Amino acid sequence: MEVAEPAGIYVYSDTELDRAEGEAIESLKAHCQQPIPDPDEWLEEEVRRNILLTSIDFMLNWARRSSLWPAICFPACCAFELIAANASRFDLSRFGMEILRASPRQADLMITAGTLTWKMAPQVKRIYDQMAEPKWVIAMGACGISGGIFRSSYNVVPGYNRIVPVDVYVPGCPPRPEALIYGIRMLHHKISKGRAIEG
Amino acid sequence: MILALSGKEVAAQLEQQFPGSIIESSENNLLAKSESLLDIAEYLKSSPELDFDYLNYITAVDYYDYFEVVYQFTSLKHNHSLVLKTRCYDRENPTVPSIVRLYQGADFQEREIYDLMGISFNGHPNLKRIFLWEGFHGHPLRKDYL
Amino acid sequence: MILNPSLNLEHYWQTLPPDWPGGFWWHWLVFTVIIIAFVLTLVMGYIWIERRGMARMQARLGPNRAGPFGLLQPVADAIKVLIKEDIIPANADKIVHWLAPVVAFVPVLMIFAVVPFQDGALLADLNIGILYVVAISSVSTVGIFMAGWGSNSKYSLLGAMRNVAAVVSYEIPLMLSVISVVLIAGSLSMNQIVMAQNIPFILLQPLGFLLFFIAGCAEINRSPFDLMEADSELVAGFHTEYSGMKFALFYLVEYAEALAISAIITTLFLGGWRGPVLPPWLWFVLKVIIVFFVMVWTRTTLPRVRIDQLMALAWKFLFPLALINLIITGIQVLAWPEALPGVMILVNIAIMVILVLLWSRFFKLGWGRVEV
Amino acid sequence: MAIKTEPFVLNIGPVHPSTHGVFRMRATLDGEVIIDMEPIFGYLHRGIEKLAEERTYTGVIPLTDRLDYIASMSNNLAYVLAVEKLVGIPVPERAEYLRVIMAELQRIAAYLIAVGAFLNECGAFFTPFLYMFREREKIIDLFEMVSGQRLLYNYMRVGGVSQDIPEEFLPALDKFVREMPGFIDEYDRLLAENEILLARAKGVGILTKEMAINCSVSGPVLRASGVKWDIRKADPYSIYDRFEFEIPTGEVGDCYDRYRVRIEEMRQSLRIIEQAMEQIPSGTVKSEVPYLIRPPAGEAYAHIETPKGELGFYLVSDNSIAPYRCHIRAPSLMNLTVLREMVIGWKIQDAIIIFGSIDITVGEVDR
Repeated sequence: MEVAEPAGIYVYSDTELDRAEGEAIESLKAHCQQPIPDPDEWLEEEVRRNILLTSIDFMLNWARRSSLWPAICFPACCAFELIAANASRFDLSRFGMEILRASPRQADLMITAGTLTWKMAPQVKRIYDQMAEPKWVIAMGACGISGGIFRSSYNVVPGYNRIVPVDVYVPGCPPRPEALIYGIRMLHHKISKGRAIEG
Repeated sequence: MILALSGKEVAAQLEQQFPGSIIESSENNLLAKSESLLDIAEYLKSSPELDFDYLNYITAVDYYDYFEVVYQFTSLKHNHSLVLKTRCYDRENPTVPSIVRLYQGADFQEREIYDLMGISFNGHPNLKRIFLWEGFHGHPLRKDYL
Repeated sequence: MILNPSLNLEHYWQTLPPDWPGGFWWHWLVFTVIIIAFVLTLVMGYIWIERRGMARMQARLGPNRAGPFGLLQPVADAIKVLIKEDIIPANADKIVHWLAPVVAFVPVLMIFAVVPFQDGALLADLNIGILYVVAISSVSTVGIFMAGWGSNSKYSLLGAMRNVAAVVSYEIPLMLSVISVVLIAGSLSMNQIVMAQNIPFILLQPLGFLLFFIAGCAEINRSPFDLMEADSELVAGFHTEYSGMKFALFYLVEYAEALAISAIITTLFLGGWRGPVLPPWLWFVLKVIIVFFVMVWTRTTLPRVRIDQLMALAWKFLFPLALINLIITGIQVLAWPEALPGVMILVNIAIMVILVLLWSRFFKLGWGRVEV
Repeated sequence: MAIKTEPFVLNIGPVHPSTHGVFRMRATLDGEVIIDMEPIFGYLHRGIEKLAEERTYTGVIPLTDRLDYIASMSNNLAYVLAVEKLVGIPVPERAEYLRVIMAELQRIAAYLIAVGAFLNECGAFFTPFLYMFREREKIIDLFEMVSGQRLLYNYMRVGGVSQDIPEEFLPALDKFVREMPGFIDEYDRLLAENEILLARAKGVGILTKEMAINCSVSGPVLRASGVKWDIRKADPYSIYDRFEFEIPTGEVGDCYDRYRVRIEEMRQSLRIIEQAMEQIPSGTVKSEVPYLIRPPAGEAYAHIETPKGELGFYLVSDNSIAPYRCHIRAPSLMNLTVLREMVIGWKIQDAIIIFGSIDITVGEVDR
């Protein structure tokens, strides 16, 4: 049997872009060996606020927590529990979360559903950097918290908190949608304690 | 049921066609010289009574002394299969001829073996890392990978 | 005028045409406020209807935590988006990037200047009302293209390109089907068109309504023609790089355009504010909401067409049908100016059915690779 | 004046709404038309093959769950079949039936996602997807009954399954099997004859028979190209030779055929489940297997038909408690070989739905 040799089939693009990507990964890997501390200072803070500021804060926080739009960052298995949470039975849209913004610039919340590899890490960091303030991160699943079952692998980042600061950890492999919703409720509590105006 | 062809029978055929190309053969598989791999694959694919048109998988195993590259072919028409193996003893720069020109399905698998096992495939049009990035040190599936 | 405080406003009021009620400035002020309030309120209502309606159609509940029945959900969204960080990409063309949402938003708001909320209740009863609408509504495309170009992102640029292509093609069937309405009404003024609708024009112009609805949906990029922000392909289309308040403006534009198109459809085809029992403005709002609901319905049901099929639809289906519709309407208006409406309705509906069936038999959208 | 144009490179992914995870296509575009495309993956390369080498034979089963995470029952099955082939462990009759039921349920669940995602990528704004997810939840409930997990079941064991089904499982399954054909018809009606869907999917991304075979494509993609090749029939593993079912094939090999084949295979899977439910015997579900399996030195390859195609495990044993080498023949990876040739010359929108119709899971591509 003669193998037809289609023209142009085996022409691939140059490796320059790949090399640049590799360098980015290596430099990120060198910089992100320690976990980033969780942004939890608000827990200790007790501040005196007057009534006006409190009610403004209340309104802003209410708005923020009522319309958390998740960014799309679903590397692996947990994504399907996240989609299940979004689907009819668990229905995240009750909390106004059904708008999955594909563009990170319009999203508020990154739900990191799945294992993070070093090759993926620069992109996740980039998504996080592209999101507009205020922004939050939920680390979903064992892989997102610590690398989980794949922690000992050569290409797996042991937890998203090496790359981005994480607000809420939802354990499980994968967490059930109920667990995810509980995590989101916890994030709501956290948001409602935030202060928009220093005082 | 897919009939697993006896390596010995096929080896006899191949020995006629390409003398000295088969190192050893058993009931399950046959071991070919890596230099004559391309010829054998071409014969397996074009011979009407064998007609191996479907490549199941390619994989490589690290046995410390040598690398073994394993091919399994199936004939969708005759419903039989064959396991073909070849070895390369060079640990520094192991090379095996590429069969991409015959079986395009080998494209990503050969790249995968190149990436994870460090065996380069002669004649592959686009042999570069597939899963790991350019500049990754070492080949993880080798047994001596740290 | 404003700069000169000593100017005698009374003098101006007297020189105004007599059909401006209550004097020029008061009229201007009141209706500007009304229009802005109307657009903002109804856009929020639209967002709520779309999210709740879509959720119901997809066997979900939809937002129900913010306020009763989730009614405050759009308010929460609005507040949140407005106080979010506003990012301008480093490589963006800053001025164009900054100006784009404004250029896109203002024309949409300006459309409502000629939309009558009830008899005579409109900002400017232009005698070329509908022409003004068609002219001004195309301007927001410039804003969208500026957004695509200024963002310096490939997805944005592709989205903007698609939008321009769609709008340029769909203007023609849109305009042609409007002309048929104008022929019957005998006026370009929106208010006069409403006054002429003793029976809604949707019955006299069923084909015209269909063409206008499809072309209008395509023009404002509602699904199945939402190519410019196609979620599954172009991430977020032309506003991929926008965040915060500017994104809010684009979000507003999207729904305000839908509102504008449904207001125009209401005015041209559904009898505008006319209706029994209820007050006229309520009729208007009700009809607008019904039209929008149909748009939500199509969005949840239909897949998206491809860009060349979008063009094919405009030039192979809508354009010839609109021409034929125009000719038939012209003949009808000329030959039987006093014809019984009942007969006209039946004849026109029959013509529509025959034409649509014939055309869908002659032309397919095209399977496989179709180049236009 | 001639307008000067030049092609430009567009990165689709790795994070993109319709790349089924983290997959990247580096496309060179001429306007909207793709003139060159290079698939780039590895963004989810977790080194499962390496991790398997440091675990016991039973310990690898949870890893296989996470390969094709929307069809983990099938992955489990392929792996345990490979180990059983290596060691020569018999499987009790009841366990065989349970395995078949689970695998076929899993096939339906995975096809629901595949078809739903495909329609979603055509632009049908989540509606078919959410309806199909509704039915998938019912299957997941059944799985939860037997394994206690919703996604990664870890249910199959070497020499059987981990536990017997609870009492309420068979009535629930019976109810599901009776209801499901109606739902499949409903989904089919939802969009099957829709003019826009036909225009988008018919004749788009044609994969010829020769090309499909040469590129080692398997599963629904291969069958949609007109090759009647299903490992359940061609090389019956487990007890598939006892059931009657058809192999649906397509004619042209376009996206629409792949969609039809998947819908049709869901019906066939229901038929298999019905037959298995009638025939299932009572008895034990796990044969006596030592905790630490120590197979004789040798090698084995077992392959099954998963929703994605031919999933095979090539195991090499050196008579220790851990596999010496565990190679996974991932159907998603093989099916991607054809992607490049299929999308060149098409528009971006087509590329997205061609990609969607191949239906990959990145966890399996990258492993």
